[in-house]
Amino acid sequence: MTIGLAHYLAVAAILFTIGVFGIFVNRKNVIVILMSIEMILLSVNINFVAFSAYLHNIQGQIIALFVLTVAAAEAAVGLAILVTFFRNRGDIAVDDASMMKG
Amino acid sequence: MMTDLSSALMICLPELILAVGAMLVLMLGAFGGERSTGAATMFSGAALIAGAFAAALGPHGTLFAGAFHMDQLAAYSKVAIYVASAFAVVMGYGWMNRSNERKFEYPVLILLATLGMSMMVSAGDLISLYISIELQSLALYILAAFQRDDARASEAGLKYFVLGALSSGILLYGISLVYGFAGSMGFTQIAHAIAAGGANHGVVFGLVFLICGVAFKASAAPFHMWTPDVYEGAPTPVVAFVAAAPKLAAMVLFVRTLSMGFFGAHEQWAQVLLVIAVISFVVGAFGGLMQRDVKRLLAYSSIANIGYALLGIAAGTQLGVQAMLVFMVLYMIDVTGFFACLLALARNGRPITQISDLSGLKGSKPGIALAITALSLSVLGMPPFSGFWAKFYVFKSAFDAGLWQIAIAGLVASVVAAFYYLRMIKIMWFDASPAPVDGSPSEARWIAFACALFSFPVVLIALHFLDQSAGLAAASLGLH
Amino acid sequence: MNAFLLQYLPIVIFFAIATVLGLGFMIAAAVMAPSAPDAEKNSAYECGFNAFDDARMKFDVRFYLVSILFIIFDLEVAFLFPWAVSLFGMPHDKMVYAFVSMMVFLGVLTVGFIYEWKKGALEWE
Amino acid sequence: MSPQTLVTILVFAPLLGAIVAGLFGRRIGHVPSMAVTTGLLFLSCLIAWINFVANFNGAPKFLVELLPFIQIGDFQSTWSIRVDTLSSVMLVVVTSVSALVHLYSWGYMAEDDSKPRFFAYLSLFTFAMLALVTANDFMQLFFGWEGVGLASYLLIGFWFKKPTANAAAIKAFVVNRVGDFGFALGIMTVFWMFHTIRFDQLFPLIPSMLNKGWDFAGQHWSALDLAGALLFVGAMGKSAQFFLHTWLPDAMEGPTPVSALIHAATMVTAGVYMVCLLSPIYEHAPVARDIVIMIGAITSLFAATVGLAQNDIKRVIAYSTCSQLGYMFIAAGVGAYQAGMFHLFTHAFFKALLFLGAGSVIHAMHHEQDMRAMGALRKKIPVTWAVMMIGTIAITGLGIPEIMGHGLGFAGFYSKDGILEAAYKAGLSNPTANFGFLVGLAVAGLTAFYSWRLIFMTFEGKPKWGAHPHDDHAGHHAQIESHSEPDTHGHDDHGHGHGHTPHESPWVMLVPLLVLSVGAIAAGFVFAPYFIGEDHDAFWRGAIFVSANNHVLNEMELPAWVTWSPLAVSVLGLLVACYFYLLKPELPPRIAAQKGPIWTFLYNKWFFDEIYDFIFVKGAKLLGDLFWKVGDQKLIDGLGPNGFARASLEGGKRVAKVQTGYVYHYAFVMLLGVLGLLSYGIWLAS
Repeated sequence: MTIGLAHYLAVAAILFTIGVFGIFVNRKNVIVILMSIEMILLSVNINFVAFSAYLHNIQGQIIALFVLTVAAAEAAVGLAILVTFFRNRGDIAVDDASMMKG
Repeated sequence: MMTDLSSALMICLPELILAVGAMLVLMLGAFGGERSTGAATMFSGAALIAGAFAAALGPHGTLFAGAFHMDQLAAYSKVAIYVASAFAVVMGYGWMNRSNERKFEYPVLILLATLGMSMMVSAGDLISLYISIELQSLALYILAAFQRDDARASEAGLKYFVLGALSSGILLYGISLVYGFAGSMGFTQIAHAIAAGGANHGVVFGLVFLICGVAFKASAAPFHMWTPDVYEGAPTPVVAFVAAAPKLAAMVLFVRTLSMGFFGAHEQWAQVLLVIAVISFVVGAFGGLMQRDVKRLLAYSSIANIGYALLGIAAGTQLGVQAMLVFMVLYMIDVTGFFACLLALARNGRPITQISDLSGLKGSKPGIALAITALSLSVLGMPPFSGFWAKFYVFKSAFDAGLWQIAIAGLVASVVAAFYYLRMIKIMWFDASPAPVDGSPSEARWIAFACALFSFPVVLIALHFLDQSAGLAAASLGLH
Repeated sequence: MNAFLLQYLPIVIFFAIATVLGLGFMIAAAVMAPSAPDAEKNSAYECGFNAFDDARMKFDVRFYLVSILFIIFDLEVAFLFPWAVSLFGMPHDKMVYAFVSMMVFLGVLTVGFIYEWKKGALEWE
Repeated sequence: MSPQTLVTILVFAPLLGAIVAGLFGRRIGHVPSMAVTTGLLFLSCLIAWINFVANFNGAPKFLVELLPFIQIGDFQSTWSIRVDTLSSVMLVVVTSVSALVHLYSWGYMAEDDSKPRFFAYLSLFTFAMLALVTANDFMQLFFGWEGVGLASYLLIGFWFKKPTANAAAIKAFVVNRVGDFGFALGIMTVFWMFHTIRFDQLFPLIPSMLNKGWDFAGQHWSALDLAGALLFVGAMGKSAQFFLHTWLPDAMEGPTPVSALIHAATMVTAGVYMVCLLSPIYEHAPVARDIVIMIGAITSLFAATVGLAQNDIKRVIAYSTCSQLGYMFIAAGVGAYQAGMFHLFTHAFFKALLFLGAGSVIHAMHHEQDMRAMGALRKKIPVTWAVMMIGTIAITGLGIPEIMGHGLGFAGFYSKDGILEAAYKAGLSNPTANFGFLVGLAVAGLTAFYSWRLIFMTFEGKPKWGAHPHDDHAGHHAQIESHSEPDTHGHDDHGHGHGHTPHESPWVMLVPLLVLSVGAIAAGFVFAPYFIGEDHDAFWRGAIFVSANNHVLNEMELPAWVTWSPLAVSVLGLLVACYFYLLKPELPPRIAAQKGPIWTFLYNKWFFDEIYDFIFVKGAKLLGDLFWKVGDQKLIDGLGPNGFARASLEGGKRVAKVQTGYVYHYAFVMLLGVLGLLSYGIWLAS
């Protein structure tokens, strides 16, 4: 069996879905949310690289690199915000972040 | 090559000014410490003003293989965004001074976010679209959590970040699909592909994801959930910033992407945008009814107003885009004034945020009460205030495009929304004041008065020029 | 569509085998192994010492901070490699352009680095 | 200086005066602020006459565009000054009367403490009126329209400590809003039809719109008729026409110079001016014109009959104004816009004269307005008597027709006869115009009666001011012209008692009277050939549009009875007045005392206030009670406002409930949104 574009897309779609579900099924730990976000971005990267190879177009790989960078920056910012949140609340449970509502 | 490069650099001079300015201010702060916050603020303000001039007067053109467009639309939006950002820098400095927490990072972050927005309105392909959105968002996440020792602020930052990252993921997934099915990242190439092969399912799929991602940045329903919490939790000057400039940037991004890249799929995206618009103004109108916090109330108001502005885009005509541009700028001025009013109000050193705290404001702070009244009337669309003209214009373009059912729904929603503005006015003018209010800081007061005066009567004069430049800006997209 | 999904059959079979194996061992252990726990058997074993602390302790937040700082420079490499590989394959004027661009990028990173340094983020204490 | 610069100065000089007197009046003092406003107004007046003469000598019409005003899409409005014959005439009328009233007020308001405010309001009014008459589009017209309304409101309520003045001001404001609503609807109709609100752009488009309209109930409804009728509703409000006239008599609570300027000479004629200005629309809107004639005729008849029984000197003149405005509308309705404008022009002189003369009488009588308390004032205030006589002769239209080509008489004679003749000519083909002619004729007689009645009661007979019992009038006093502040100081020598003898007014008040009486005498004689006579085409030069089949101004042999009957009824009125008030002065009080049905009907102004009170105030309440009790709370409230409010609050609660504060719920909503939109988008694509 040959691995074609559709396979890559399917894997990426599965990973994307897992990532999205990770955000709202998980109610315990914000770190898991960060990991889910990384997963979403990486699944998209699979898409990009697969399309890039399929289309023989370099742009997909370029944006993949950018996405990596942005993912890192996002992780950094996310962790930083998480740290301040932890300092204020002493906990990082997702349920905890519900002071404001309505 | 080199002359090419230098003329290219002239075209993106506003961005260069902001980027270099941000780094210089960062270095200034790194070496000068907290003492240099004043200088950093001044320098950032100067960079923003210089950028605005560069954007207004600089040359136009397309750079980097179509990734960066500097045209009338970009110039118009950039000037508006830079000016709004300059106001945010000024308000933030006063606020930091009062809370004894001078941080030179604040202007730097504003500059970086502004840089991101500035690139958003110029983005000509999906890469620059994504990068610019992320640059803007990352800076805004940090700004939302800027008050590090405040639990609400960090919660606001966290929520904003998590949901924003999710929306970026959705956006990015859409980009990847569009790229794969249209074969390119550039808007013009995408437009060619759609013109050649029609909008296939893959492109529409990706486009809807992309629209959802940008709709989050514009805080349109149903991607609005972060807005009330962030508005309530984040520091007021930051909210003043978040509420104004990024909205315009997101809307312009919408317009440019959809009309340059996806005009062939207009029927699909217009329908999707209409759904978003209707949900937005319905949610915005109803959500505000039960609010007790002024900032939360304004969050719902902003959701509703984005809905109205989306009508202009959904019309898909040049007039609609023009209407949207005028609407957004007038709205930005109103909302900046609103938050300046909030900044100007404090009781015993604590900022006033509850609507009930506003009671009896006419006695203790008649000027601010008057300003809030004018701005409320404007936002609710009472003639002859600026908001009326803005709404009138947008609804007219929607009518002209045959969207009259939607426009009527919008009118009904704005009648519902009128309730909460009027309640606020009633509380200010007719209820008794519980306790005296602190003296208001001058910079917030002046910005509030300036914005209120703009909403009426200055708008009557300014509208002409605004309309004209918005017309030029809208014409640069080549719509009909 | 069916033919396409059929190609994933090996993975499904693999998942199934993994599940069956994992569950099988656990059930086998629970059913067949003799079980006579006492206090000594249940306590943690640490090289003959009694345990000082709970094994699931919290990491110091500074580890996170350092990792945050690290990520940025980690990613820098992701840009540098393709750049370095393709730089000398370019015509001259593009090479200059590419070189200057990367230097500007590194300059920006340096500005960030200076900021970190001056803020004291690199100090452990 | 170019004419453009001059007219710009003309329009903005009063505004400058208003700003100086209004904002700095307290600082610079009374006399300087009065001097500034009056001086600037005379400057305006001078320019207006220069402009008028230039226009007279054939200077071309022109347009000065000053500033963009409101420009959204098609809706383009520019602040501009349009100068043609029509606006030149109005400029002259407005600035002349205003300048004279400013001057007159030096004397009349001498005892008031808020003179800068008064003069600022007067100048502000003048500016708004000038903006109105020089407007080149509906937006500016509307601006001026509201501006004069505002100034009128402020001036009626000038003595704001007097409750009746406040009530009158509010009444004027509210009634005018009713008219303005129609006006705004009319403007919208015009904009909807033509996609422009500029006169010079929309007038040429009118012929292409003749057939635009709807078929409804088996009848074709012309859009032009609708626009004309709606715009006329605005004119009815401003010009105090029947149904919307009730504010004008009450507006006499304001100081008398205000009544002369605003409620006689200028503002109330804005409606007439507008109808003439929009002659291109009305020429093609026959139904709207019939409405104009009907309303005009009914108003003039109604107001004249009410004027018969009034005792307050100012109210008589107010009803007379109302009636004369009806005349002007009859003229405009039958297509004789020129005659309407001419009557507007002459009326401005003699009505301002009558009002200022009445002011002089009131001044002489120490703020007594009841004519029953006057009498035999001719010897005491001879100059006032003389000018009032001139005004009365002018308004009753005494004059001898058919000599010296146009006949010979005072101002009103020419314009009134012009209107009646035009109405007669139009009546040959249009029954409505015929009605207008007959009513006009009757009203001429009534006018003569009540005008001479005013003169006789005030100036002839026995003096009633010395002997009149005091207590009878104590209450009356308090409500008439009790100044806001001056009472507190130095009013001893000028008290309100009747013990003092009447005295002639100072020269600053008499000079304007004399100037106006020149106008009242000569304006008709001099200008009749140009406004309505054989030279009218050369005079108007297209400022008024007259369609090809409109011949009302053309020369035509008229039956002798048409030419002579106005004079006859006028003399008849004079004779009846002589009989009742000179020969048998004891008769009228007896009639009044009997309180016969006709007298009561007229004295109470056809019970209009009572009817409105009954219909709109009590009726609304009754209706409200009815609906309320019959199940409004359950039905209409339940489904309508309250139901909507409740549903809104319910919706608000729902939205707030979704906003749980939990990030995963937010993310879930977002995901639902993505899925929903995705399905919708894919469904659309396939």
